Amino acid sequence: GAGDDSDSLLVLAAASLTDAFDDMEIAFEVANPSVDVEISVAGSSAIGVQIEQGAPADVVALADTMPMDALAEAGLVENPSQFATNSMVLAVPIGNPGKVDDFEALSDAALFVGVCAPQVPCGRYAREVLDAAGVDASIDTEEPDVRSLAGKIAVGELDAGLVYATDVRSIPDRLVAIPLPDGVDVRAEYPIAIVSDTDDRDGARRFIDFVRSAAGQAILTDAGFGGA
Amino acid sequence: MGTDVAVSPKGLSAHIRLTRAGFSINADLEVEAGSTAALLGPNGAGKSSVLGAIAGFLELPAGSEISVTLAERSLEDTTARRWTPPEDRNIGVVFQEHLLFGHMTVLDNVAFGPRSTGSRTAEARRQAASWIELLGVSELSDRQPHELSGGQAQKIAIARALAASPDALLLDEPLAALDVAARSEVRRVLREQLDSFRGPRLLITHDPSDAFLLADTTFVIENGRITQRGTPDEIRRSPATPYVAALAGTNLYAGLAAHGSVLLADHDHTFTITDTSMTGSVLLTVHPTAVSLHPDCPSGSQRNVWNTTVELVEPLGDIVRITLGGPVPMAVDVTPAAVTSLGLRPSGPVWAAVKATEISATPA
Amino acid sequence: MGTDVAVSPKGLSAHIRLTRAGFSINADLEVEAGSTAALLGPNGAGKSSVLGAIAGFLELPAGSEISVTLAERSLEDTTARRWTPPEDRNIGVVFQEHLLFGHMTVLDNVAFGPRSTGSRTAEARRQAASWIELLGVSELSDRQPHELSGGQAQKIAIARALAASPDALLLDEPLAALDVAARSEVRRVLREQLDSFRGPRLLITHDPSDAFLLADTTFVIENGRITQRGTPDEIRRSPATPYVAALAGTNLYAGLAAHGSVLLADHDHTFTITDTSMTGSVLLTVHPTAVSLHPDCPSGSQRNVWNTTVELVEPLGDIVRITLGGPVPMAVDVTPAAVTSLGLRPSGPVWAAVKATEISATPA
Amino acid sequence: MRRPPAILLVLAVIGAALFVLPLIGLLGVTPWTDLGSLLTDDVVVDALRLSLITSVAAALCAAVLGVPLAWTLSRVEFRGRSLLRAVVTLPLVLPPVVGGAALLFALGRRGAVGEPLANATGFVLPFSTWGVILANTFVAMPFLVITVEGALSSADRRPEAAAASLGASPLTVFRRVTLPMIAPSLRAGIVLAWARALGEFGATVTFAGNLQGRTQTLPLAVFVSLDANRDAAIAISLLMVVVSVVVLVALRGRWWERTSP
Amino acid sequence: MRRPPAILLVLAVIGAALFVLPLIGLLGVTPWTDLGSLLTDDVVVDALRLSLITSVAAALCAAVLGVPLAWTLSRVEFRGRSLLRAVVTLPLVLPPVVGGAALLFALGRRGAVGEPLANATGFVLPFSTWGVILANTFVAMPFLVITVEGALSSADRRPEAAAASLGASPLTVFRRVTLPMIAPSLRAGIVLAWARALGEFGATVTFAGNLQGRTQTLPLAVFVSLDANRDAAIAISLLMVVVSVVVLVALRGRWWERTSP
Ligand SMILES: Nc1ncnc2c1ncn2[C@@H]1O[C@H](COP(=O)(O)OP(=O)(O)OP(=O)(O)O)[C@@H](O)[C@H]1O
Ligand SMILES: Nc1ncnc2c1ncn2[C@@H]1O[C@H](COP(=O)(O)OP(=O)(O)OP(=O)(O)O)[C@@H](O)[C@H]1O
Ligand SMILES: [Mg+2]
Ligand SMILES: [Mg+2]
Repeated sequence: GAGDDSDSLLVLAAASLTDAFDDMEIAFEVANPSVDVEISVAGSSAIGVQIEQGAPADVVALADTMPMDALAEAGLVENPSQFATNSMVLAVPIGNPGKVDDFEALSDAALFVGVCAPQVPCGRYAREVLDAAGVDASIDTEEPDVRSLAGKIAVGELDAGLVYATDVRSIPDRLVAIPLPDGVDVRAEYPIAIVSDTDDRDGARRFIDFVRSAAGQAILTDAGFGGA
Repeated sequence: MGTDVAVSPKGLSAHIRLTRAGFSINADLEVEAGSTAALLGPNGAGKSSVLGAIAGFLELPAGSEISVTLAERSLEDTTARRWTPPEDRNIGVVFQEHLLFGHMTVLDNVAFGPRSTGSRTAEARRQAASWIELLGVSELSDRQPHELSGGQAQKIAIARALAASPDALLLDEPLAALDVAARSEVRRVLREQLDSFRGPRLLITHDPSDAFLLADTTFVIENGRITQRGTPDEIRRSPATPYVAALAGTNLYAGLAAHGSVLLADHDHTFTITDTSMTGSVLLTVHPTAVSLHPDCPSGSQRNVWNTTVELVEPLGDIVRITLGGPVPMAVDVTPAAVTSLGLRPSGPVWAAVKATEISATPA
Repeated sequence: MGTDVAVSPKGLSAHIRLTRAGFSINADLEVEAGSTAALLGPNGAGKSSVLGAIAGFLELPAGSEISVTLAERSLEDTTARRWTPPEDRNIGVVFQEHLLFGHMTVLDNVAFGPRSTGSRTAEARRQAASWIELLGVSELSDRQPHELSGGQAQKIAIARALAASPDALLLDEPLAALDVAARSEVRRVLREQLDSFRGPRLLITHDPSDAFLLADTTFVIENGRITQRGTPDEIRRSPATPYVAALAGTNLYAGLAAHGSVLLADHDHTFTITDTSMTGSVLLTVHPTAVSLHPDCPSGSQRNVWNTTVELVEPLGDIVRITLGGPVPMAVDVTPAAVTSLGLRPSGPVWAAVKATEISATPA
Repeated sequence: MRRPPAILLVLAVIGAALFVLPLIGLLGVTPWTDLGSLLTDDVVVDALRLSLITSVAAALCAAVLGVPLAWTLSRVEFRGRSLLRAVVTLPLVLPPVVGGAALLFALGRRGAVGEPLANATGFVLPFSTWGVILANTFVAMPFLVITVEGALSSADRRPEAAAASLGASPLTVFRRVTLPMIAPSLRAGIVLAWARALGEFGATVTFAGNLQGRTQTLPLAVFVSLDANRDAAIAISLLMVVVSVVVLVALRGRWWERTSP
Repeated sequence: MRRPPAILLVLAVIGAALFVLPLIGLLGVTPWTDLGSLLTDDVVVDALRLSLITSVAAALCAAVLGVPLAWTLSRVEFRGRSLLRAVVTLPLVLPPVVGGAALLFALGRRGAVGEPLANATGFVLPFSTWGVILANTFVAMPFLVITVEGALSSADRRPEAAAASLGASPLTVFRRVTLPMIAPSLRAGIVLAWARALGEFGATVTFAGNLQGRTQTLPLAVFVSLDANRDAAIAISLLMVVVSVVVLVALRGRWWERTSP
């Protein structure tokens, strides 16, 4: 458990899981009244440092397999497994002020187009999407995280951008997804793992099982994630 | 009280009524162009406040009534809601605490006025250098103010005010920080400058020699009120308050006269005077040389004799000034020989005597 | 030069050698316990610096040599690398700019010393109140320092220093900011306090009357050097430098004597003296009353006659002091009648004459 | 009665606009109708309580440690003084996330100091309210140190000399003369440190995590709401603005106006 | 020759440890062997150049606009003065991301002022270097305003009166007397603003985005590297620390030490 409170289960979750894991917490606690789940969300990189520096956490859920593999290699987490996927979409603000009808429009220099930075997963995937579609996009910003990218599209600062399906789902009144061209299908994989140092291995196990259970998957699907 | 001074068109006239923090000032001043007025008063009498009101620095408390006119231009008139900012009054000020600009050299301090009124830097510096030379401190030109002694700083402050070629000059105790040698030297410079300066000059001081030596008119201010005005001579000859009398080197007492006796107002003592017809409030003047001192009770013609103690023995040039304690504080001048023969020393007992004819009485 | 003063075991002795920013100080002072020494000198002579060195405030430049001993305790000795911090020197200081603590009332300012040395607040306040009363300004107790006039502030600064019951007292021009009335009053209080104070007292001043009235010994400092030491009388009677002579109200000139003629060192003039045997460096003293002034070249027995201009006319009590300009600056005392009859005015021409017998010459 | 120079006023208005326009922008997108329900959510109430506690605690810690540090930097001569002075500005320059990571490297459970500390006492800073206070102190203290050091260095030293001559020990001089003399700057420094601590996000989330009721302060609550519940995020931001403006305006005259003549 | 009071030194050492320990922690995880290659990457070189340009530009903008604003707040009496004074601290309190969002609401392409501006002139602040400078100025200016206003409010007003009596207009008084008098605080304020602008991350990324060579400053480069290339992130953080320490130490004696006696 976290700190001195041994009944609670501390879950470190990537920021894009905020809403899904809020619901997850409630559902799990209903199912396991004796366990108090605490969710601490932060950027993937912050979670990585926290785990390395011995954060008193029990479960880690990230938005990318690479950092999780690194943690596993270092022996800091055990048995990472995929629990959700997310797909890339082309998002435009509601009303589509930039008149982006298809993927080719992304190469229009007059449009404001954003993607994630190549160093972060959604940027990696965005590049895969663009390569697959064969578009030489005129990029105005490479946002360090997908939330800030989705936010900029939502307020209309950007005319279009490549974000996750879950981002569009979480602000349906502001974002519209434009279908990707055929044959372009890039999926992000979300891994979850037990922290090696956990003092509640059983609780951690149970939480992960819950996430991967039908009930957990339903919550994730509801938030726009693809199944494991 | 005092003579009314008509002010010439080019002069300065100020009417100031204000109360702040329980201290109220009620003073009217007029200074003719080309003449120097001294504002003489004890510490805390309100001299600096009057200067602040004239120069436009004072934060005016509500209910103040100020009007200031200089060279026929009304600079301020609270009833007409007129107010001129300090920089447009063209009144030069030398401050009690010099207030040189710490981040400029002495030369640039003095050049500040000319530069502010439009001269170019080189020209302003040239003017400044000549003012500094006039005050005989050219070697200080390149120093920073914090490298000056108190007296040096004050000289530079005077040069700075003069260099701005103001219409009127206000000086707040400009000589207070100077040593005796520098003081008479700066006093000479000041007088030359004041004399060649065509506007009105107001000199604030608590030192009567400054007032008497440099001023054409003197205003005495006590506790926020002008208590006497006149030429230095008039003030010296007929002091109107004990403070002025002390300044003029004489003794003054207020009292109630009846049948040739005067019961002093502030002291538990009665003097005998010659004029038996006088009745009511009177002012008595006793010149310090008119009093004789004796080791024992003198048996002479003197009508006023009393026993007292010596408070202070001060050699003043060729005479020695003795200050007597109760019942009547009095300054007495004697010769150094008398001090020795009478064994006068602070706290020692002594008899004092003065003839009734030596006490001059005027109706108050 | 001057007499050597042996210092009693309880006294203060200070040896100061330092150079900063081109100005060097080289001064030895000794003050006996129970006596007051005055350190008298013109602006910028180094008086405040000497005080700073004794009190332990001065940032010492490299190469300084300081030793300070008080009541047989060596407070500082640069050769022995000994240094006592100011708070452990137990030296009371009254500063030239009063330096009251702006955030405390007057009462708490004065109570600061007793509190710092261990008294409890109530007791410290009680002591402070009695000191303030002694200086006659009880009504100021609850004010903030910025509500005081310059003179009031200085009185409180004196009370504050005395209330800390120091072993020695240093006063840096404590009367400079006071008006004439307050000055003689505070001077009296000071004298009482100085007299009842058992430790050594050092009074810094540029006002000779303070030095002569309050001090037992006087050190004259000019340009960082002690130029004369002695009792006020000795100094007045035989001034060793022109500065001291001017203070003592007389005229002093250095020169080279040969065959009854003295060529002045600092002025382009020669005086005739009676002693024809004197040769080499001499000091000449000319008393201001020994000089006579004339509208035209006087044809009399005087051996020294020269044409000059009037620089300054200053009434001093019953006489008038005339300051003459080049070739020999000289102070001359005349009667007011003479001023009128000779038409003496600044910048006016005049002839001066002095008999050879009236010029006293001593080997320098 | 004074006419302020026009050029200064024009520049001042532009400068003020830079602060006022974003505030107006924020007010323009504020969900006024839902404000009540958004702000009474217990996430917000917990975060507000925690934010007030930790920001005040951090401001006090910053004062207790920062004033002596400022005094030492200004009054004690030692080798490396200007290096230390520069290091004090570290939290200003370092992106807060990196600052939080650096704190973890030093004071985390595996940190150079944190590990021996945890082994000896069992006391773990990260993911505790103490950790929030530490992270807040870390980012807020430079403000106080720099403000106070500036005041100390430009203060008139002569009253301190006067106090010493009255027998006051250096500590007494510090307490009774130096501190009151720089009181306005000290107050300004504390207010600055408090405001910075109130808004602190990056170092806190990295060092102390983001746990409702324990380490989730208002800025962290804004962060978790940004995605899905933008209205809540804006409402909380507005709450922070209101809290700080209310505090600063209430302290007006006492903390901001000059107290000495 | 002075012995500083022990209690002050002890507290100062604890305070200093709070800054020194994280720095040591950071140095402990620095990839020393790869440092050269990590820092000569053209992403880093571009970011360094952009950071230096924008932080200096922001510090200058903050001075040009902030000094008149501080002067107005301290010297001109007007309604809402203490409210404005509180609003100036907004960027301190607001989490930078929210600050950036507020800037977007006001000055973004769709912002209240930004949209008309873009329609009229075609000039778009977000996603441009100008936007970075604006965001940096926004977060950095409070430091300058607060520092300078404190100095103005506690400054001796009498030299200003003396200058006015010499015929100097209010603007001349401001330029030639007031500004030089508060020069040490002004310098400190500029340095603070510069350091804050150098470390600025949240508002910049939110308002101006992140594009190498145009809007990607060092902190943004650090942030995007944190995930994939921690060593690079730490190397760049260290570079920022070194840049600011070098600048601050180099300016020592001129900017930090008191200049007037
Ligand atoms: N800022 C202030 N607030 C309230 N009272 C003040 C203030 N400044 C001065 N006073 C009071 O006003 C009175 C007049 O002060 P002012 O400075 O004008 O006297 P002064 O004649 O110049 O004295 P001094 O010769 O000592 O300089 C004094 O009683 C003083 O205590
Ligand atoms: N901080 C300083 N740095 C350099 N020189 C200084 C400094 N302070 C004073 N001086 C110079 O040292 C000399 C002695 O100054 P000091 O203040 O001791 O004189 P003083 O005798 O007290 O003069 P005053 O009667 O004007 O107060 C002067 O020439 C002055 O210009
Ligand atoms: Mg005055
Ligand atoms: Mg001095």
